[in-house]
Amino acid sequence: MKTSVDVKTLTLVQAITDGLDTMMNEKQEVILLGEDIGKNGGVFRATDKLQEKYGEKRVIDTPLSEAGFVGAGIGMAVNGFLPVIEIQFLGFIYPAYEQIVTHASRLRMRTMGHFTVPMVIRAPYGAGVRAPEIHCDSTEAVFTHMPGIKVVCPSNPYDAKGLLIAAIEDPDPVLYLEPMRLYRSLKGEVPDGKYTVEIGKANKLLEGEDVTLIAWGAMIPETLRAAEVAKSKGIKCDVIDLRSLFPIDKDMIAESVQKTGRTVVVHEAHATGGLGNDIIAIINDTSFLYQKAPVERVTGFDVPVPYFGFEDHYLPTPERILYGIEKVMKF
Amino acid sequence: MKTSVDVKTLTLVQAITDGLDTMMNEKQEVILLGEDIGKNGGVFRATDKLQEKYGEKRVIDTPLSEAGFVGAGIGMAVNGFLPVIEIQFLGFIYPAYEQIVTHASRLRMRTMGHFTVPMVIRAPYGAGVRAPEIHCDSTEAVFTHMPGIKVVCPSNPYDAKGLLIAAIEDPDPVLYLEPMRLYRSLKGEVPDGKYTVEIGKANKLLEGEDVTLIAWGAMIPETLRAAEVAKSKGIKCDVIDLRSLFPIDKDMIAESVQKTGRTVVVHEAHATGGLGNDIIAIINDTSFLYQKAPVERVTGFDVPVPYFGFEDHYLPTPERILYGIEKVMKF
Amino acid sequence: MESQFPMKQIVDTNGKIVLPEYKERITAELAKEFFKQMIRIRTFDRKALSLQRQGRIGTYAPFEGQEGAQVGSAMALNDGDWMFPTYRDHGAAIVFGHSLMRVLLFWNGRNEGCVPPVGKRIFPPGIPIATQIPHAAGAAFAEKQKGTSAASIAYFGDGATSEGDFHEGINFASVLRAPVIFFNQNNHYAISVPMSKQMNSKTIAQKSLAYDIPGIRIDGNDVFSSYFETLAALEKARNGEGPTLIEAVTWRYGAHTTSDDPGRYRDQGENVRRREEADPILRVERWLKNEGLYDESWVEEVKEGAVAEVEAAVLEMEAFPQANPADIFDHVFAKPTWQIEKQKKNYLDFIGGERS
Amino acid sequence: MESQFPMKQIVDTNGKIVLPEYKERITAELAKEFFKQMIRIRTFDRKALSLQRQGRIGTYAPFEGQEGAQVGSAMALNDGDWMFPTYRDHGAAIVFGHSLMRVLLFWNGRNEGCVPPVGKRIFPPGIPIATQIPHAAGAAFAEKQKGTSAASIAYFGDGATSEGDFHEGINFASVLRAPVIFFNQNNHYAISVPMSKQMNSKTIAQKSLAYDIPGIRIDGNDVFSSYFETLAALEKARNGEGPTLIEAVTWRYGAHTTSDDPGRYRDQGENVRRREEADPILRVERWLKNEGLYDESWVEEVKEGAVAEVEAAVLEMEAFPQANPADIFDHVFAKPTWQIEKQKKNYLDFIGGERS
Ligand SMILES: Cc1ncc(C[n+]2csc(CCOP(=O)(O)OP(=O)(O)O)c2C)c(N)n1
Ligand SMILES: Cc1ncc(C[n+]2csc(CCOP(=O)(O)OP(=O)(O)O)c2C)c(N)n1
Ligand SMILES: [Mg+2]
Ligand SMILES: [Mg+2]
Repeated sequence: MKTSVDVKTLTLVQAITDGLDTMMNEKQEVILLGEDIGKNGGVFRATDKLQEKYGEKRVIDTPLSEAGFVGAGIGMAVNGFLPVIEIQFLGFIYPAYEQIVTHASRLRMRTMGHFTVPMVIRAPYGAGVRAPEIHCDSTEAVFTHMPGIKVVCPSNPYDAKGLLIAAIEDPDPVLYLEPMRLYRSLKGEVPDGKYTVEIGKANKLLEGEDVTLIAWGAMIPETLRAAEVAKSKGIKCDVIDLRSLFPIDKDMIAESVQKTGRTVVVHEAHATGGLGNDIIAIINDTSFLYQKAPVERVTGFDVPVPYFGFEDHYLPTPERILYGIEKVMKF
Repeated sequence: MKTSVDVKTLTLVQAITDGLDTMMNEKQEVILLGEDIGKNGGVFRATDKLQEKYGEKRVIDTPLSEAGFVGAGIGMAVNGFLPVIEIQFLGFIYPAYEQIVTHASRLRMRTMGHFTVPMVIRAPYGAGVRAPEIHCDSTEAVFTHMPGIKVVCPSNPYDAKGLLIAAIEDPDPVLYLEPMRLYRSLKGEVPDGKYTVEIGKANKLLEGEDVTLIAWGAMIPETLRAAEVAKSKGIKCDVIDLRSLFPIDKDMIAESVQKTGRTVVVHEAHATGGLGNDIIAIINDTSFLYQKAPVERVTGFDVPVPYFGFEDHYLPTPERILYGIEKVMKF
Repeated sequence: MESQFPMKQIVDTNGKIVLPEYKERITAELAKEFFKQMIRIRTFDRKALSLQRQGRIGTYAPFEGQEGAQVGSAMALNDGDWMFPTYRDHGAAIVFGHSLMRVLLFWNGRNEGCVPPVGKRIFPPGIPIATQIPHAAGAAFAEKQKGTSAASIAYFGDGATSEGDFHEGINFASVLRAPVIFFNQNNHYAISVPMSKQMNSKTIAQKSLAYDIPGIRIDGNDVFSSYFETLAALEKARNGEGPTLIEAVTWRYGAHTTSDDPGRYRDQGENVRRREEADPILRVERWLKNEGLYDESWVEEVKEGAVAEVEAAVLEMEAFPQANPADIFDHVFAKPTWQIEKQKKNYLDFIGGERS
Repeated sequence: MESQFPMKQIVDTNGKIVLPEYKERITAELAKEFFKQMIRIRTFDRKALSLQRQGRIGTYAPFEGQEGAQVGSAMALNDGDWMFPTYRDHGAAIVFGHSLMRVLLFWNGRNEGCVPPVGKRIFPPGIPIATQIPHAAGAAFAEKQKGTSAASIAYFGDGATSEGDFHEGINFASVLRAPVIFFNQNNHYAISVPMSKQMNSKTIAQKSLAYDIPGIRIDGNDVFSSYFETLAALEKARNGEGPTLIEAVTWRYGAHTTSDDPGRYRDQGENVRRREEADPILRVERWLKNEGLYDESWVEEVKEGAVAEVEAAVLEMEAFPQANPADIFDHVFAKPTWQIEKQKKNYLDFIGGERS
C-alpha cells in the first residue's frame, strides 16, 4: 500500500479518461479503437487528448463498422494486444452482437484456453440525456445472458476508474457500461495511478434494516434519493450498488435480504428479462425463507425506450422507487 | 365449427410445411425468404416443394446475409407483404440482431402505428442433434427481453401449424422457434386447412397437485418423462407447455403454482438471464404466499452450448428434472 | 478509379452549363423551383438550429451546404415512391412532402414526428447508420413484385458505406433487381472521421462495381446533376434495370449535430471557401443571373414565403399537445400484452395520484 | 468485368505451362510437394467421409475438388503467419501443419480439435459465415503494429461475400493496410444457392475495386496459380502494401456437408466432367508426366504414406480420452464465476451419484 497517493477530483467521464491514460502508460499492449476517438476525443471526450499523447498507432479512428472493428479487435486481442473498444452508444452495439456472442465470449472455451480475448468494450448507455432514439438503450441483459463475457457498470468516478482498470487487466472480455447521465453530473475523488475495483463485488452505499435496495449506474442517485425520503418516513434502507452485472455479487445480496426480508430492485431496462429477474432468482435460491414480501421491481417498462419527449415517463424516478419501498413495507 | 375436418398424421417439420402451404394458398401476400429454401426446400426441408408450387417469386433464395434479408423483409412487410423468413439456425440470427431489435420491433411504436412489420422469422433451434457449434443455441431470452416482438415455440405438430398460422396472421413481428430435436422424432394429428393456436396461451399437458413443471419445445418430452417417473414415486405433476415465450401465459402459471406451491422450470438455455427467471418473477408477483419451496430451475449451464461431444452433459435430462422435482418436494 | 468515376457537373460553380445536352431540359421553371426549395429548406435548417440553441428542440443535425443533393434527388421522385432518409435528410423529406411541423416534432423527441402526411411514403429518419438501406431494397422489391413502377430512394452518408448493411442491402437489390436508388451524400466526414480513414477508395461510386450496378459520381452541390442523374436512375429502375448507386460529393458547413464541435477535427476555413465558391444555392442564383432570370422581388418573395412557412410550423409545433404518457404503451403491439396493460395502468394511476 | 478479371492459369488442364515466365520457378520438387500434399488431404477427406457414414464422427464438410486452391495457398505461407479457415478448409490447415487427429476430433464434436499444434497460428474453423474475415484483418494488423513481417490469410466461400463481415473486414484491412490475404474459394454454390442468386457480379475478384485493393482471379484448380499468386500477395503484404483479394475458381465434387443432398439443386453430371477435365491432382500428374517426372513407385509411396498417416490419426482420435464433463465448465473464463463453480459441482456430484 502506497502511503501518499495523490487524489484528484474528477467527473465520471474524466475518471474514465484517467483510467485509460493510466493503462496506456503502463502497458504498451493497450490500444484504443472506435469511432471518433482520435482527434475528436470521442463524442463524450472520454478519450480526450489520448491520441495526442499516445499517437495514431495506439488511438485509432476506425471506419464506421461495429462488427468490423470488434471482429478486428478480437484478432488483435488474440495476437497480443489489449484492445479497448469504444462503441459510440450501447444502442449501436447490435451490429457487433454476433462477433461478441459467438466469438469474443466463446473463443476461450472453443479452444480450451489456447486463444483468449482480453478485450474491453466500452459503451455509454442509458436514457435521461434527451438523446435521439436507440442512443438510450440499457440492454445489459442481452449480454449478461450470454456466457463468456463480464459486464460492469460504475456509478461514480472512483469505481469508474477502478473497474475500467480491472476490466483491462481481466484476461477475458468485459463489457464496460458508462451511464451517460452521470458522465458530468457528479464529481468524486480519484486516486492517481493504478488501482482496481474487483469485478464481481458490489458496494454497500447505505446500511439499513428494513428494505434492501439494489441498483446500479444512473439509477444510483435516484435510489439514494428515494432512500433518503424513506428514511424521513422511518424506513431504513440497505442500498447496494451492484457495479458488476455479470457476475452479480450474490453474497452481498443474500446477506442483505436475509437481514431485511424485503427487496426493491431498480433498473432502467425493461422488466421482462431484465436483471431484476436474475436478482429475484438469486433471492429465490439463497434467501427463500427470509422473504417477508415479494421482491418489487421498479424498472423501465416493457416498451422500447421511447423518444426523449416521453423518456421521463419511462425512467424510474425517486417517486416510483419510494412507492416500491412502501409497497414492500406494507405487504 | 366445421364438422368434418380432415386430419393428417405429420411430423413437426411437416406440420410447419403444411402451415406455410396453407397460408401461402390463402394469402398472396405471404412470401418466403431465406437461404436454401427454394430448390433445396430448406436444410431441414421445412419449405419442401413450396417453390415448385408457388414459384420463384414467392419462395426466394436470398443471398447469405441475414441482416440484409431481414432488413429487406422489413421493407417488404411495411409495403404490404407478409414475409416469413427462415434463419437457417437460430445461432445465425445474430448478424440480423440489429435489424430485429432496432427496427422490426420498434417501427410500430416509432411511427405510432403508421408503419408496421407483420413479419415472421422462423428459426430451428436447440441442441441434441449433434450439430456443429453455434447451430445449437437456444437464446430466446435475448429476444423476449426486447419489447416489440413476440416469441413462440411449439412442441408438437398440432401446435406447430396452429402457432405458425397465428404468427403469420399476427400484425406484429413474431420469432417462431423450431425445436430441431423434435422435427422428426414424433408425429401427431394435424387438421387440414387453417386453424390457429392463440399466441400467449400455454397448454396444460398433465394435471397434478404436487409440483408444477414448466417447459417448452424440446424439453417437453424430457419433462413428461420425468413427470412419469415422479408419478411412479407418488408425486403428481402439473405439466405446462409454455408455447408462447413472449408474452408468457402468467395466468396458467399462477393458477398452477397456487395449487401446487412447488415449481420446477426446465429450459435448455443458460440459467442466468434465462426465461426461468421470468417465471420466477411471475410467481414472485402473483403467488408469493402460495410458495412452499423455492422455484427450482433445471437448465443449461452458464457456459456456451458446448461442442456436441459434450452436449449430453449440457442438456437437461429427465434424471436432472426428476432430481429437481424431488428437491422441491423435500424442501 | 477517380478517372473512371469523374465528378459530373451539369452546371458549374459559375452558373454556366457544362453539358450542353441538358440545355433544353433546364427550364426557368425548373431552376426556380430548385431555388425555391433550397431556400425553403435552408430557412428551415437555420431556424431549427436556432431553436436548438434556445432549448426549444433537442439535438439537431443541420444539413446546410447539402441542399443541392437533397433537393435535386427529392424532386426527381414520383408521388408513389418511397423515401428512406437519415437524420440529415429532412431537407429531402420536406421537399418530398413531409410536414415541417412534424419534422420539428421529431427533433423535439416526439414520435409524432415520424408520421408522414397521408399518402407520403417517408420512413422515419434512420438512426442506426446504414440500416435503412436494406429497408429501401425491400420496399422497392415489393413494388416490383406488385408490378408497379414505383421505386425507392435510400439516403446515406460516406461513413455509412463502411457498415455491413450498406453492402448487404445493395447486394440484395442488385441480385433481385429492385428498383432503388442508393443516394450517397459524401460530405467527406463521418462526424470527425475523414473519408481517408473511412475507406481506402477515393470514390464511393466505384463501390458499385462490386455489385455490377451503375455507379455515378456527381457534384452534389449541383442541383441540376442531382436532379437529372436521379431521374435517369429512377427511369432505369422503373424499367426493371435494377438499382443505381449515386455519389453526390458535397460538404456540410455546420457541425455534425448541435452536440459536435467541428473545429476539433477540420479546417473550418474550408466552410468559408466553399460557401463562396461552391454553394448550391449560389450556383442556381448565378445560373438565373446568367440567364437574365434573376428577379430580386421574386427572390424576396421566395425568402419571405419560406420564413412564413417555417414560422408557422414552429408555432404549430409549439402548440402541439404535450406528450401523452399513454402513448409509450399503446403502440408497441397492435394489441398490448398483459405486461404493457398492467404497467400502463399502474403508471397512469401512479402519476394520476401524484398529480391530483 | 469478367474481361478485367480473367481467370489466371499457370498450368492448364493438360498439365502444360501457359505462362512461360513461371517455367524456372516450377521445380520438380515443388510440383511433387504439391502432388503429395493434395494426395494427403484428399486421402484424409475421403476417410473422414467414410468415418461419418459409419457414425464414427459427426457431420462432415468435404472439400474434395478444392485441393488445388487449398494446398497452393497454404504452402505459400510462412511458419509465423496466421490462418483463419472455415469448416471446409481443414485441407489448408493440415498442409499448414495442423494435426490430422485434432481435425478429426473437431468433426467429432470435441473442442480439443480446435487446439492447433504448438507454434501453429491456426484459428478454429469459422462456423458463422464470414466472421473470421475481420479476425484475420485484426490479427494481421497486430503483426504490422508489432513491426513483424508476418501476415494472415482468411479463407471463405462465394456465399460468404454476401455477409456484412466480408465487407467490413476487407474495408478495415484496406484502410489500415493490414497484411492479409482474403482467399476466396468460389465453388459456385453456397449450399444450394448458385452464384447467380448470391450476387449480381460475375466475379468475386472485382469486389476488390470497392476497396481499391488488388483483386486477382485464378483457376483454383491450378495449384501453381494458387501458390504463386498467394506468394506474390503475401510479399506485397509483408512489404506494407496491404491486403489482396484472391478469387480461386473451383468446384466441390461432393455434398455441402454429409447432411446435404446436392442432387436436389445441381446437375451432378458436372462432377464427373470436372473430375475428368479439371481435377487439381490430375493436373499436377499430367504436368509430371509431361515433364517425364511421373514415377509410379513414388506415387504409390505417396499414396501409401498418406493412407498410413490418416489411419494412424484415426486410431489416435478413437483412442482419445472420452469427453470430460468438467471441460464444459473449466474454459469459459480464466477463473470460473460462482455460477459456473456451483453448476459444475452440482453436476459432477449428480453424475457421480448416478454413475456410482
Ligand atoms: C450503427 C451506428 N453506429 C454509430 C452511430 C453514431 N453516428 C451517428 S452519425 C455518425 C456518422 C455518420 O457519418 P456519415 O454516414 O458520413 O453521415 P453524415 O453524418 O456525414 O451525414 C455516427 C458514427 C450510429 N448512429 N449508428
Ligand atoms: C451466418 C451464417 N449463416 C448461415 C450459415 C449456414 N451455412 C453454413 S455453410 C453455408 C454456405 C456457405 O457457402 P460458401 O460461403 O460459398 O462456402 P462453401 O460452403 O461453398 O465452402 C451456409 C448458408 C452459417 N454457417 N452462418
Ligand atoms: Mg458524412
Ligand atoms: Mg461456395
